[in-house]
Amino acid sequence: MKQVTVRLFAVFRDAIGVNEIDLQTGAHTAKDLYAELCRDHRGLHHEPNALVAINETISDWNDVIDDGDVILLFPPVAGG
Amino acid sequence: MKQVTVRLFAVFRDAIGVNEIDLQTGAHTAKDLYAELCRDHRGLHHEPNALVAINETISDWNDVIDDGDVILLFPPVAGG
Amino acid sequence: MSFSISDSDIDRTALRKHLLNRSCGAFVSFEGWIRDHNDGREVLRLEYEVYRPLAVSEGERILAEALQRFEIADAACIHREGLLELGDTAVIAAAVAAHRDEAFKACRYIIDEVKHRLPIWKREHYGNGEAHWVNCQKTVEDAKAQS
Amino acid sequence: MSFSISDSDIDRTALRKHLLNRSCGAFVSFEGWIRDHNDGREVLRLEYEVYRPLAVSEGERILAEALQRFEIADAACIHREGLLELGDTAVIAAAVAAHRDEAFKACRYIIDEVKHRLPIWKREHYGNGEAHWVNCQKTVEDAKAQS
Repeated sequence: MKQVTVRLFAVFRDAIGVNEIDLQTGAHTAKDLYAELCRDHRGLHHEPNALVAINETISDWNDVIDDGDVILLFPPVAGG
Repeated sequence: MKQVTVRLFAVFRDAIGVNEIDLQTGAHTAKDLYAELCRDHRGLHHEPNALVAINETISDWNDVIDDGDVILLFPPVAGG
Repeated sequence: MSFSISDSDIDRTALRKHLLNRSCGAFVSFEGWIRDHNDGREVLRLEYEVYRPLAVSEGERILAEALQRFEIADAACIHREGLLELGDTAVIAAAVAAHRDEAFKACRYIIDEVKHRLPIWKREHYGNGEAHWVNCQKTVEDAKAQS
Repeated sequence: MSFSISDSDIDRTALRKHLLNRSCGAFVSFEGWIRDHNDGREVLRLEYEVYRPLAVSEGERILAEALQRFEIADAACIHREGLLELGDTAVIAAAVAAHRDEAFKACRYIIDEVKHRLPIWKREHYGNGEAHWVNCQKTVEDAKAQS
């Protein structure tokens, strides 16, 4: 198990009601972690165009997460 | 013969040194008139991208000129 | 080259002055304005949430890409955050070049990338009191209704 | 819709305000600036000669065409005449639309047509004291040398 911090933004934060979660997870990739969170938190849902950043770097959903990582879950962006 | 007024702009005016010429001409079209002026006035020359307006309307070089017409000879434009 | 996030009115005069360059003949700018409708709904105001650290680094990367891809001398972009009213400017992107073709292409590239890549989220407030996050398949309200 | 010829500094703030529209999300503007070089020669200043009656009617026709061809709400253009210095704005063209794609296309269309169709002539003044009319195959000086 790894200890990670997940930060949530915009619709994801509003869905759960908190902007940060510390959790123990067995998830291998960022995608696995997102799926786990959707299972465990009512209201959080899969968004096909969501983005993920690991430790302040925009990353791939298949990137592996490590103990101590900070994972940013970005709902679909809508600048401009 | 027709009596017409020719107005010259920019490089054409500078080439002849006057901005307006009243003349008697046998020219049938605007193109003929331009060719006649190039023959009679040193310095005036054929510009492939020159434009012509007859009586304040942008016209075709093959348009016929009539007695009393005012012909505007525009050298190649360069706005902007 | 300058990218920034602003929590107050965008100063377009300063941005233009920053880009003024006597070797440039063409200046193209795009402004995104808050409009009163979207997808058939009346919009009253908008809220932009920005994750600044990544928005700034990604915004700077987009400008650097534009400078590499197009024959431009300089480019700049400012994006708002916070609550915006109708008619307010949400974003401005601009490029300067010797010739207009490259300035148009670069300006277009910058705003397209900004809209797709920056961690910025837009929440529309409607006439009926509702508010939805834009671009999301499900809104929080929808999600709650299903739970 | 508004086209004009101006013999003093272009007021871009007024032009923008004129186009402000709460149903529009996109504003694209192009500015043509006097740059310090052209075709490898140092340019000191520029002179624009405009035949106003036809420049205005043709300019208005171009804006009307843009409104017909593109999904824009409004468009405007101002062109300078007279003597301009380096860094001065010679022309500004702008379009507003609900969406950016149409605003970009319309703005580009307007400036392209303005440069090709309006009876406006540009005379460049160079570092060596010479001045030439732009776009002409022969300049007056060339013509005189040959005569």
